[in-house]
Amino acid sequence: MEKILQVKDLELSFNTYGGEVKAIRGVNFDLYKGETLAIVGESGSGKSVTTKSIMRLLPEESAEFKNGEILFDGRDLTKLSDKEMQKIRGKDISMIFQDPMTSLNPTMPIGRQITEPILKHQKISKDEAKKVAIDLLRLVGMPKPELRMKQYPHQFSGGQRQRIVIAIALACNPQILIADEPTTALDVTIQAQILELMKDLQKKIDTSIIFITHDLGVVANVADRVAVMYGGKIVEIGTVDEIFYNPQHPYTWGLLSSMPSMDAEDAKLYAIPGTPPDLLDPPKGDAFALRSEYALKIDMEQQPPFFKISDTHMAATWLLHPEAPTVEPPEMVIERMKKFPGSRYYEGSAN
Amino acid sequence: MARYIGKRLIYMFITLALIATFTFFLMKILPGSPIASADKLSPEQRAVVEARYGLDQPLPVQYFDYMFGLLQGDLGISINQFKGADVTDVILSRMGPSAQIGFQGMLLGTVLGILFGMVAALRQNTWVDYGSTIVAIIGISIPSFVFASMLQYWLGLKWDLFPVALWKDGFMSSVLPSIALAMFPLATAARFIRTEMIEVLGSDYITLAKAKGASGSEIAFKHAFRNALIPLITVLGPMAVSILTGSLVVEQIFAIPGIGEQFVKSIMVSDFSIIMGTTIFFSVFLIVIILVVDILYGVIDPRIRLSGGKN
Amino acid sequence: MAEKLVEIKNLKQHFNVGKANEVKAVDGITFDIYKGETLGLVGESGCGKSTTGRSIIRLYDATDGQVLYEGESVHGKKNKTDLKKFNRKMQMIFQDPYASLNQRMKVMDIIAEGIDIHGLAKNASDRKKMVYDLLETVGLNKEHANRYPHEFSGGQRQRLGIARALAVDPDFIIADEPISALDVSIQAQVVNLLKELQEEKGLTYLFIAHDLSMVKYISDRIGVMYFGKLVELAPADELYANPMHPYTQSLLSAIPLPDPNYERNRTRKAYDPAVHNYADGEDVKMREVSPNHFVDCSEKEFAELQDRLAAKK
Amino acid sequence: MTQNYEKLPHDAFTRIPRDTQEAEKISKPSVSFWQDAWRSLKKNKGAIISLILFGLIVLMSFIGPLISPYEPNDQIITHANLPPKVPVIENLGIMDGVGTLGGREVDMYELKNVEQNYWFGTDGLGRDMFSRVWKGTQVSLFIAFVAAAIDMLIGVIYGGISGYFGGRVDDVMQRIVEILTGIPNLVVVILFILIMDPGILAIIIALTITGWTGMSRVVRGQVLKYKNQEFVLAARTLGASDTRIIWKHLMPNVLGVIIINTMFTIPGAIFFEAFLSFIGLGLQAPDASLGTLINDGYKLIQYQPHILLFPAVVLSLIMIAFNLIGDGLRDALDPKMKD
Repeated sequence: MEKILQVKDLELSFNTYGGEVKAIRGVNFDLYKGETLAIVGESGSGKSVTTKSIMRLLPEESAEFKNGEILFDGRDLTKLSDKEMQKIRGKDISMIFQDPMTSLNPTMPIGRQITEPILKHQKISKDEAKKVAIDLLRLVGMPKPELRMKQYPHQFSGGQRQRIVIAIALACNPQILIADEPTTALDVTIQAQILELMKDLQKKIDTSIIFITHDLGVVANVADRVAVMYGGKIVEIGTVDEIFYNPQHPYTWGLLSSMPSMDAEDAKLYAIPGTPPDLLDPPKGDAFALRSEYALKIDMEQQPPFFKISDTHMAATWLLHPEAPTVEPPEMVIERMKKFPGSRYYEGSAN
Repeated sequence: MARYIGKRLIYMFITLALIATFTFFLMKILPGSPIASADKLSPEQRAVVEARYGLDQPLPVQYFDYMFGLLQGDLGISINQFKGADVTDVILSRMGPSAQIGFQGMLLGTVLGILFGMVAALRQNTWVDYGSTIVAIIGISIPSFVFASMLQYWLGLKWDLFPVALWKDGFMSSVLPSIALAMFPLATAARFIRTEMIEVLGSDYITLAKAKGASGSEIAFKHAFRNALIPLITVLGPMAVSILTGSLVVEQIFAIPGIGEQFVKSIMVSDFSIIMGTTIFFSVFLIVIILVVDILYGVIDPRIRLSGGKN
Repeated sequence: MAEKLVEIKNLKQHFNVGKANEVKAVDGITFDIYKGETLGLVGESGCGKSTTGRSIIRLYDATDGQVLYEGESVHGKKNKTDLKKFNRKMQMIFQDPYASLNQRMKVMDIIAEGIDIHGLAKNASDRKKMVYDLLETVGLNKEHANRYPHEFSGGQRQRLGIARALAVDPDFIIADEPISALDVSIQAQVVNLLKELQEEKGLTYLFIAHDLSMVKYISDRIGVMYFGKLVELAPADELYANPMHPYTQSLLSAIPLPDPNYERNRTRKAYDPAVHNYADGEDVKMREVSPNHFVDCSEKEFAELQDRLAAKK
Repeated sequence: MTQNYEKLPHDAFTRIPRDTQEAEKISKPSVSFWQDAWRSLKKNKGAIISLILFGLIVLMSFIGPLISPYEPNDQIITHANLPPKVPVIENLGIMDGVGTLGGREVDMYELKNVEQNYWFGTDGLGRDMFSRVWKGTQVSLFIAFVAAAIDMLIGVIYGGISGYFGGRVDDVMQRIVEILTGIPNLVVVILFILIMDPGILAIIIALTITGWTGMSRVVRGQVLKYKNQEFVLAARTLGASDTRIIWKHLMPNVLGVIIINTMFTIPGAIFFEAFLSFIGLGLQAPDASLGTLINDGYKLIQYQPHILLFPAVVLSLIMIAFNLIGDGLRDALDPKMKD
């Protein structure tokens, strides 16, 4: 498969009054053509910052690339000038944000907000751009698009606004679409509609999607591959089945078993104690060790490297080191592993 | 929207009626007779003079006469200063210079203020920003009469760039008073626009505009400017008040034959009908400005225009 | 099931009554809450579930209807002692971990608020001890008592809110979306704590949320709300296994679960209120379709649902 | 990403127990809201310098008239219109007692045969400007502080009641405010001054008669914002009385905004007092405030600019200082608040 984006050893810090916040501490991943990569993690894990840094949308006064590169189309995005970056944004890479209520300009008709990137990146006339915009609105399922072009954002509901934002993002058929919690602010039924829409559109225009969310249900729904982030690092990355049915990192275990499953009965939820690390002063070793019941001595000293589980699956935990003791994952995780061929708990039929 | 404006107009009339009533009775309870030379007149002469100005009528009659006159735009007759002249005429004859410096001051102040505020917000924490902040603080802090005196002393007296005072050299005479009046609107607008711009620039839709590939100037002018500008309308009211207050002293300092200068003079000579007339004139002016500002806000902001009134 | 603790009878909560912008946030709902159970209340934003909770605890004066606590009416004119009695028996946990704690007060005083109001402590050292105990109950410790809310994380704050409610030793707690604002890994902390407390103290909960999987996990029975009305009320497992109201079906079909295989096969059902096609004057109300399973339906729909049930068997 | 493991000691892989209490620990020192606000205020150089400057001005307004050998109202006609003269500084070529007389620069002190030094010079009646300026500052500050305090008191009570009780009460109270704010306060002030005997009391009453509406609006807004916040609802579900909610929950939260607003009321009052005095409606001679001094000085601007200069500078400094302190407090107490 063709790699469309490569993030290598990315490190990024914010300079704040309190000191240097190490928001991203060495992130590596590739994005393949046409796939959806979900990045999950709790607030402060660095998932949003990672994608904003790809788009270079972080405040330049405070955000600073410390190391690494973001390769797109043979170029390192971290080194491009503002001008060059503007040509990529909205055309090759575009973005959808969390809150549809605030992500549209309240004093500009939505038609102009949609035609803006088209006129910016394509050499076509205003009238043609308007036609494209109307088509886009139709594509995202907006009834009577011609009439609605002249309306202002406050005349639309939350779900409709998110459709408009998606129309804007897709205006120039981008190669990469970054969706930063696009459904978090929506009700479940609207969320379901938006997710379906995104999957439909992806099939039509063959774009790659980076989908950020903290909702594992949404991940299971949209993702081809999943990267789990914690404390400014990716701790586990793999295909959606590998992450959900054969997770290896204790943090992934914790996440998966802290959610009740619809079928399993009253098993007690697994609660990860404590709170995420303060990235102003990140721990020396494994950032999750303090909250993990599987912590090893070495976790306090040294950050774990990535261990390969399959060609597509890697996890950064010392538990995968040959010397490490074998540990028993939480019960709910074992239940999941039983469904995964090749896992040590697999109970699949013998054939 | 129409209902809202109607409601506001009713309020406006209540307020004005209250002001007029209040003013009328205040004038009546003031110590001494409205006729300045009363002491020197014999009782007979006095009665004649009082009859001429309708002062011999019972109070309620005087009051209703006055209120009725007001409805027709009649502000009464000057007693001391311009014996027998119509107050409305006196005020109108003085409008020209006041309107000119007021308008010039307001225009200069808002335009420069918006400019300063914009630049400061776009170049946050640079010397441009600090410079404009200092100008704004000075503009808000230094009273107009101090500032006007300083302008007069240096630009007029010492360097002889503009006429020191009086209303003889057309536009040139209006320069210094306009600058003096402009300071407060300038400072207010600059501070206001700066905070608004910074807030707007941090909003999600600006990030989305960036994500569309919009350049810095497109973001500033196409997206941020309008959104930052709309709320500025809300401080136009206080600015107009400052212009009015300022005109009292600035016209005084530069000896400009405007309404403010006239007002101060009539206070000195206790010409009650002129004081009353000007008071009501000022009130109407401010109340209308505030009303216009509110309506304008609704017209300019699509969120209010299309949903038909706030709340 | 055991005795009724709270009875909600035809509760209505309208805002801006008589004005053009009148909102019927809660429009005539009736249900009971039994002693020791957890009743979940779900629905989408604006359906009136939070308003219901707030009306029950008297934060709003109900427009119409009744709330009975152990048979006694909660609303209406009350003298101070009666009010205080209700205030001790009924407590609330709030949604926003940031707005629900007064930033200007120390944790000690926040938690002790109920103790102070009801004069539950004999003296200062008794008060202190009670606060320390409460902190321990919610998994914090006495060092936290001298701190201010802004120094805590979201999950910790939510536990402080629980401690504050527990301070007056209530029997019934309304939890108004207590986990919505928390990260996944933190939600479990709070939910587990609530469950433990229920076991220890025999508490009764009204658990309001929009996260259906969490509601199912914690609740014994679940009520589904749609635009100010209760449309379905059933035991938790029954509701999930056998949703009857089309809105409930739509809602359940929309929830994504953390299970890729399930997700690949899930099909969403849309809900269109027009499907009911109610005639004018048709009597639409809660009817018990199967034991303990209530559905908001017309006489005709009721018959259909029962036919369908019979067919299944 | 490589799989070649470096050699690690075997015991590095022993499991360690998890310390749950450790995970709940808060390492940062405990800071209250006010401590935090004070800290950020201290970082604001403009505000701190202004605070010090203002302190000095207050100090001088009390000891200034005392350290000057002349009473503020003593007239020594032979010493009229002397320019400022300060020992030591006079050697720099400024404040050296030199003034213009008939187009020539002469040492006025030599000319009039004056032995003493007048630091700020004298006015046309031979009164010592130094003691007059500080005395005037005292009067101006007094008027401003009293007016601001009254504004605050009325505004907080009115706005608080209106916001807290809401409903019908709020409706009626807001209609009244709406009409009051419709009346230009310039007009009210002038009318009030006209009917009362000019003096400190008249000015204070005139300033406060409509001045409190600003504070009441702000307080009402804040009370409305806070009274439906969950922490207040929580207190209500616990059975807290209105008094308790107002004093324990609302006041501490609204206090910041009250302070900020007062900080901006004071310079407004100072300005208005000076303005009234300037148009002749303020204090009557021989009493002096900064406004009357500026008015006197303005008449002589061409010949005796120093009479205008000193009160104008002090007035401007007070205004600037207050605005900067207000800005600093706003940033420290309520970073999100605007206008």
